Amino acid sequence: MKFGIVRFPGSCDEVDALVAARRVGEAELLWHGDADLRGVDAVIIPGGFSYGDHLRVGAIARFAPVMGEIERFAATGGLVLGICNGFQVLCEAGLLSGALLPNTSLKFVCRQVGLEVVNASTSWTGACSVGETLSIPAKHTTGRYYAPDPVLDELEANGQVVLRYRAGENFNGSARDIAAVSNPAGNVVGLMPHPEHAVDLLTGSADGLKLFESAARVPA
Amino acid sequence: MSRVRVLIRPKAGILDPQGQSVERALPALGFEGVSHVHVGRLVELDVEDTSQVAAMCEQLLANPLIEDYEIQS
Amino acid sequence: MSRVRVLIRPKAGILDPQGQSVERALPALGFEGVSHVHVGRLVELDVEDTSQVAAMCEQLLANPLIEDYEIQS
Amino acid sequence: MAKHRELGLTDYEYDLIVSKLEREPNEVELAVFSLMWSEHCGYKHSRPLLKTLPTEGPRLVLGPGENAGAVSVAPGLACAFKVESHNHPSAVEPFEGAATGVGGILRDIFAIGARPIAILDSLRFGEVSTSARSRYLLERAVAGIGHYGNSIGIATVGGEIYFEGPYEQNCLVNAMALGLIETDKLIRSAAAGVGNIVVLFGAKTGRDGIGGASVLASAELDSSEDKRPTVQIGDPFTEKKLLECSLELLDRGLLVALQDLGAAGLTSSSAEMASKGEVGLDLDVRKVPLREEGMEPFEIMVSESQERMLCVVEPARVDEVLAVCARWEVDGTAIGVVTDTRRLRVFEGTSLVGDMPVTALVDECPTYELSPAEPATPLYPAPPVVLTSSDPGEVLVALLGSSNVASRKWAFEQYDSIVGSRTVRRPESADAAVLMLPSGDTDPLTVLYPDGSDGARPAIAVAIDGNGRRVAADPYRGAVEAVLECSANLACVGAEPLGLTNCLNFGNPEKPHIAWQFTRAIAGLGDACRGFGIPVVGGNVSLYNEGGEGPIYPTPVVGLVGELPDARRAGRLGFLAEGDVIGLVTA
Ligand SMILES: Nc1ncnc2c1ncn2[C@@H]1O[C@H](COP(=O)(O)OP(=O)(O)O)[C@@H](O)[C@H]1O
Repeated sequence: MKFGIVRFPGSCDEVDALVAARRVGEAELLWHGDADLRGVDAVIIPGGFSYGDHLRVGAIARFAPVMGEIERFAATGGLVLGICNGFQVLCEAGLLSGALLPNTSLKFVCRQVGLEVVNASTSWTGACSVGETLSIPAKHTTGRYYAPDPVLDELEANGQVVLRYRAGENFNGSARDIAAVSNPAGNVVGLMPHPEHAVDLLTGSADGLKLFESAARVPA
Repeated sequence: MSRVRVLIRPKAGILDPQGQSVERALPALGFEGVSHVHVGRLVELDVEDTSQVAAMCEQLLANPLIEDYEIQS
Repeated sequence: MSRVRVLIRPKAGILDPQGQSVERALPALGFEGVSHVHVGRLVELDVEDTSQVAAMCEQLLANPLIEDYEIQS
Repeated sequence: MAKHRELGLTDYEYDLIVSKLEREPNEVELAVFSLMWSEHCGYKHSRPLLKTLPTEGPRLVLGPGENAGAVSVAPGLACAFKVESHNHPSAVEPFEGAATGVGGILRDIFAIGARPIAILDSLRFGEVSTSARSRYLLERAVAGIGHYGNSIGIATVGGEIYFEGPYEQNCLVNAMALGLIETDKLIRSAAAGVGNIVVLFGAKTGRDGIGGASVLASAELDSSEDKRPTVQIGDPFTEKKLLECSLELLDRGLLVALQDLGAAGLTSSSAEMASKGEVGLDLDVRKVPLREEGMEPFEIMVSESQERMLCVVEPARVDEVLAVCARWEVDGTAIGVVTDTRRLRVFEGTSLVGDMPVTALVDECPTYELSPAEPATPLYPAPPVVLTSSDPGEVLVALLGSSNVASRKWAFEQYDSIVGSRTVRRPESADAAVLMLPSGDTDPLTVLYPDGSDGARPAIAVAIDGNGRRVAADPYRGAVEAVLECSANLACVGAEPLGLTNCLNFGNPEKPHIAWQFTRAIAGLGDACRGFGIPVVGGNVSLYNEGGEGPIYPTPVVGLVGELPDARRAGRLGFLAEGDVIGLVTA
């Protein structure tokens, strides 16, 4: 399994994602300006502040040349994970439903949160079990997941809600405590918390590794 | 060249904590009788072809799922 | 009650990185001939006494050190 | 008033400039001299005292004099670090002032080629429970630090905040940064190689922070409002690109020298590069990319626009350098050339608009003897007594709720403390932050320990401390205590100190009692460092911190970097598991 991690101007967590992915497979960085996925089996759009979050989070990054390739790759079932800013980019690009709005506190918050696994059959959660709690840090200013109610109903009905904040852990005010959603096929997942920062007990938790292991299990 | 302004605001019905925070702060400063505060974005630009601005809004400047926009030229 | 809009933008000469980013992004989307892009804030509010709005801007809505504002009512 | 006085130069200094130039300085030269001979750049009142600090140590890699100092933390690997103040800008515009303070200290770290890995902050405000202004400054300064550090993707791993009356008018915002570099890749700032090209890269230049020098444009100032100097605005996005671009340029071996543009912008960066390299520089201000039209040459020379770097490049490599800049969407422009004249010459196109000997600018800035005198009566009013109850329960609750004891979670939760995946001890989990060192098995600066690896995980620990109230009570002992407390913080995680940086925040040193505080505190700092065998690798001085009601508490802030052999054994706060034995260690 080879992971490709996209580097935009302003990405911050791409090296962390690279290093995390290398625990379960091969990984390399992909350049935003190259319309080329270099034959990787899974793409990660990392956290950070692509284009400085200017105008609106994820708004400018979605037009990068690499994004066109990622859209095609996702449409043919390719594995795509958007973490934090990557989630915002995937929503802006229309690969996932909904949008991310400013936290109700309007502040950046960096905190370890407990997440409930709601769907363990997506490409990125296959190594988890439903109901299990993952302890993963979240850190963002714009992480309040929003979609109109009918869309939320549909996401829930289709099993596209992948992770939820545990009771009391939804600090950003996300609708229905949603922390992660997928596309209908389950190959594209976006989440606000940072699994790449939870791959080593020494730095707090290794629960995030399960997302990378899940992808590594998917037959190429 | 024409100077164009795009006013972007959160769609009605979507929680606007920024607006709420301004609304809460005003009475503390002695400003009473203020309500329905909303905070959005202003984009000003010089364009050669004003007919393009709506497309710019749809594609980049606003996110139609969460925002309404208005063009002033 | 009157509906008032406050348009807030970076003062001339003050760095406006957001405006720069948007200006760079537009040609890549096929929109040519756009310049002098600035990104600011829009505040909309209902007020009983519009004569207070300038003071609200000075004290809370804008940062007069780095921003200009304009009141539309 | 004579222009030189408005620029902060005394008549004596002005005459000295005339004698060094052998003529009256023109507008550009006066602006350049006034900055280079300012307290901030020239260390007029502190240089002789700073020389008394110990700078030798077995692990020292780079001592004071470069953009940041460095100590060796592993074979072939150095940790660069420095603390700097941004007090006055933060008092004017706390968000941007604090943000640009972080931006500035990060540039110091990557200017020597190190990849920044962590930020700490040391903040002082008036009493927040009673002062709305202090609450505003606190909120905005913390937001500004978070904004910059979070956006650029460097972990803010620690810091400290105190609230005391004397900081009401003059808050302190000190920021410290650390970076890692392979020792053999350190780059100096000395310009070298006559004929080599000077390239400016990063953000465009505007009228930011022109401050005092704006009197030179005062004729126009009255007529046209937009000539007014503007507040510096930080753009972490540009700095992130600048950081990656700088490190890529260094990695490809394309640079002869590198220097960041801090306070005094192009003026001090070019003069210092020339001074260190014992060469001259010719700069053409017309080539500098501008954000605003119609800037005067002196404005371009003194602008404090953020997110800019200056480098020296061999002529044959210039195209490659500009290509790397372009890839990172950073403006890069050749603006000058290294000469053998030992003069800083400023051109506007082909006309020479300034011509100054480099040694006069940098080395011959006059220094002043302080006249310290211990005050006969206390300088500061006794802090108000707020606890009168004799009920221990009430006292405890009141203490826990007081601003100086209350949890700092509100602040540090606004900082990304984990980016980089090396933070073993986050804020509030220990007395010092603990950061894993790279394992060396992949990218040498990347932390990757294979799962289940049993080996020790070498790490560094870092803390920042200062207690103005105690230094006010006894400057010598207070400064010693700052070093002791910081060392104790490192000891609590199991780390041994390797090197120290400091920021000396004091009032007006021309006043005898401030001079006394300053002299005594530096003596204490030096003695404590000698006692521990810790070298001072660098630092910063911020003087004239006074409000209407008098000087701030004398506030030397100390930052220590130490090493611990195994991060798995790093100490922590709090009792971890039921049944663990609790011990008390006393001397
Ligand atoms: N308090 C101090 N202790 C030790 N060295 C200091 C102190 N203050 C300044 N220095 C050193 O003096 C040199 C010049 O400082 P400064 O002008 O702040 O650097 P920069 O040019 O990066 O702004 C630096 O190498 C700095 O480390």
